Amino acid sequence: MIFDLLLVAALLWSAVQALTTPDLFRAVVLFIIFGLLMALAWARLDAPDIALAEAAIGAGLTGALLLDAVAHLHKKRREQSP
Amino acid sequence: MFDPMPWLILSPLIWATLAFVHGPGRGGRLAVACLILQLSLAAILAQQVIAGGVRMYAVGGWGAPLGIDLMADGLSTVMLLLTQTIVLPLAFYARAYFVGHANSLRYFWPLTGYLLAAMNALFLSSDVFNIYVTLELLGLAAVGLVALVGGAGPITAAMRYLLATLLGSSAYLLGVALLYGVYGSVSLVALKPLIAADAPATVSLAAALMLLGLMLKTALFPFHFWLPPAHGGAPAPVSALLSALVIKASFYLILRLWFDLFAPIVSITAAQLLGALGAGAILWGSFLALRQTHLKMLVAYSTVAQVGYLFLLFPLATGMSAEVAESAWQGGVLQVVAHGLAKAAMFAAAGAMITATGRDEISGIAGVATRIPLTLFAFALAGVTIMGLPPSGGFAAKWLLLGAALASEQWWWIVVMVVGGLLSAAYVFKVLRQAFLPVEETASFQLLPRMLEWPILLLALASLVLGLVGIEVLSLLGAA
Amino acid sequence: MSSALVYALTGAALFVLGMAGLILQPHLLRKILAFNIMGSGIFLMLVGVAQRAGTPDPVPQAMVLTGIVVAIAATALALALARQLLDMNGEMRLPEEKTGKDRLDV
Amino acid sequence: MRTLLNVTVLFLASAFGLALGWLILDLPVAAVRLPEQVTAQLEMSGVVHPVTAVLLNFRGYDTLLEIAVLLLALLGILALPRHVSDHQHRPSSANPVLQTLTRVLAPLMLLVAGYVLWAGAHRPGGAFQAGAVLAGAGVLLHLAGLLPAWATPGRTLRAGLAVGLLVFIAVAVALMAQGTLLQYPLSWAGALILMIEASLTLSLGLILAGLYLVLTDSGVQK
Repeated sequence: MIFDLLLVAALLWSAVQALTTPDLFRAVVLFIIFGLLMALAWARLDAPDIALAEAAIGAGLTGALLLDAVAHLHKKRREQSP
Repeated sequence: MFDPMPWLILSPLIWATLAFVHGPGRGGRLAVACLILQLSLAAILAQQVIAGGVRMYAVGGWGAPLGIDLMADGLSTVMLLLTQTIVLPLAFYARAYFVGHANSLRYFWPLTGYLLAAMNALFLSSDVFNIYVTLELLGLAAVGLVALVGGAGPITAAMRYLLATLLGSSAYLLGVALLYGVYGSVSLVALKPLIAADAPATVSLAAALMLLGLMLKTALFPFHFWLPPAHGGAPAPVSALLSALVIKASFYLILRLWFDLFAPIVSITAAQLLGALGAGAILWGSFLALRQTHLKMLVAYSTVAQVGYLFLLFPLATGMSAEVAESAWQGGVLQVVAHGLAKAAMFAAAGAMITATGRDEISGIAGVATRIPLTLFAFALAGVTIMGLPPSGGFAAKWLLLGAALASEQWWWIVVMVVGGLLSAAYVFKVLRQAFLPVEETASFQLLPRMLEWPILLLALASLVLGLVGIEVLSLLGAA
Repeated sequence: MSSALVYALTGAALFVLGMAGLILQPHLLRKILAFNIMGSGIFLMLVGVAQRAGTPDPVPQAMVLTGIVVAIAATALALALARQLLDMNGEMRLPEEKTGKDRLDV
Repeated sequence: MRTLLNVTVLFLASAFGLALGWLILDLPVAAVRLPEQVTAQLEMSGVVHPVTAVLLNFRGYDTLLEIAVLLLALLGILALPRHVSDHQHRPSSANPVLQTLTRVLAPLMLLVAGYVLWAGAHRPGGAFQAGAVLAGAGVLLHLAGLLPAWATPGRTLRAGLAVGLLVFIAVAVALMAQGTLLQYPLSWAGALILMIEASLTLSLGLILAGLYLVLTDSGVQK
């Protein structure tokens, strides 16, 4: 139960941080951490299938797509203001 | 006995996927062939429902609540027939419209196929989670279609539409999660008696979430902000599909939930609130339609207004005598059908006028009356339904709604309907007047292929004839 | 209170956080992040509430797997549109949300 | 104006969250017990793992539509008009160590995907997880500069993207000849589900990788 409460606190903290931190890159990294914590939560909920899918798709692929978008954004910024 | 229900879902899934693999040429021909087939399937299903009442189909043979059931009653059959009837002429129209835009056409067919599969699956589903999946399929297909031709305007509209539709389906899904939590099932058939027996407060919250999400997807005032740019900015065949059918799919679900699943817990206050939002939509949408300078934006705001009439159904049919409720219910469904046919014709006609003149402002369509009289005639016929003049389907629908309002002594809805009718007459005549103005000598004019004109006339005529054969449609509705 | 219910409550909080972020944050990437957090919240609610007695329930678990796939599909489409907007307008925002200097984003 | 909106939304959202939390603390016992029904019918489903049984058999129709959603998203992205840069986009940072590593890892991931797929019948795993592993291999190959981003998929690739959905539909239709849609005969259920899952894995891998490979090079060039 204590582990669950800690995990829940970490989940909420990473979600709030991902939504409010000023730096976009940091926000995406926090979102990936959030995804991995979600995978842990699924494991705690006796849902190993979702844990696998969440880690691979929710954190992994979504994270990769978001990181790529941030990189694209930064590239555009540099082009606009050399 | 042959059962058309699974085929109505499989056919568009199959042709959409094959159209993606094979490319636009063969894909387009396959699509048209399958659409003709689907229209006959829907007709067969209608006959079966009239003869034998509600039909169920247990996918996988398990049956609810373990498996997923398909269900066809009068209402879903009307929606299925309407959908196939509108899409077939629009398919011919789209082939002519996208000539010379190979890349758009390459993806138009698969996206339209999935859109159609989503709608047919939605109308046939009797499982709230399965409906969520069809809603997402529908939303993503619609967004893909809006963004099809690109450009800053449509892409922005598509993005806004996507965010709105995702917020809507998320609210719906949370409602489904709560329902599963309370009752342990997501089947409409299993849930209905359970809700009637005992509904804790959580169920009311679930109902509010699901209805709000669907209202956002139906673009009911004040959630209409995403609709005009999306419907006005999309290519004309897409605008026609979206305005005529896609928003009706989520409205159909609202009807299904309100009068079926949540019937034991809905209140007259909530119904009056929905009616008030509908009245707001009629007045505000018509007013803004009148102020538009671009043809397709005018037609799009007209959709915002016409959606309002649909929601007048709730205060007129909730908690009233059976006779009044019957009349309101018939009027509401007839309005869905009439507006679907008329708005498909109107958007298609607007697209044809824009193609012919090369300009999308209302001021640019001068001379249309002499150059493409057939298209303008179709636009005017559709306008008759939108205004609600006899003998159109729109008249029959609004007459039934007026009758229900009179019988239940809710005169305020009558005022709204009359004012809305006058405003819609004003914006339809604003277009017609401009079309009859003489052409400037310098204006260039493109000749239209026949297939860009005749399907429109067909749709407009259907919306008019509906006023005469409305009884047939309503008898199908009563069969269940 | 079972631990499944703790997760369900967390799900409710995540849904609210995500919804507020989706509506209030003007930057499209943040809206997309918020949508995903909101989705995770719904999934936690679905499974957490269903398993509140402590026994695993494969039905909502399968539904969540479906939901995760739908969410990545929506996310990818949203990112594609956001990137097009960036290339055309130089910004990842909807035009009506361009004002507001007090916003948190780069 | 903006601040007012913020405060209103935050207030409403927290009020809603509190109501939601309070309500779910006080739920009655569910009237329908689906887990028991799943356990009771598990033997008839052709697989041993309950989640796979729900996903591919009891609620297989959901999964069929869900594959369509995923394919549709990729289609929607491909449909956006874009001018892909002429040179094949490869990350410049591809270093030899990463490349060598990838050459070893990619076949390994293929094996893992095969195992996860096969294991899905008995324990956690299945087409989705296996497809995600495949997609991961694809992304890794791209990052190592060994796989170019996609411009427009050719016909073979399109067929590969669609094969999962098409096989699923074909099985569903074939089964209709002797019963209803997606009703597996008991003796064949396991084999048919594995066949669907195998083709799904391929398509899911391609589609998920495609989401990344199309997006990563989708700039509108002026």
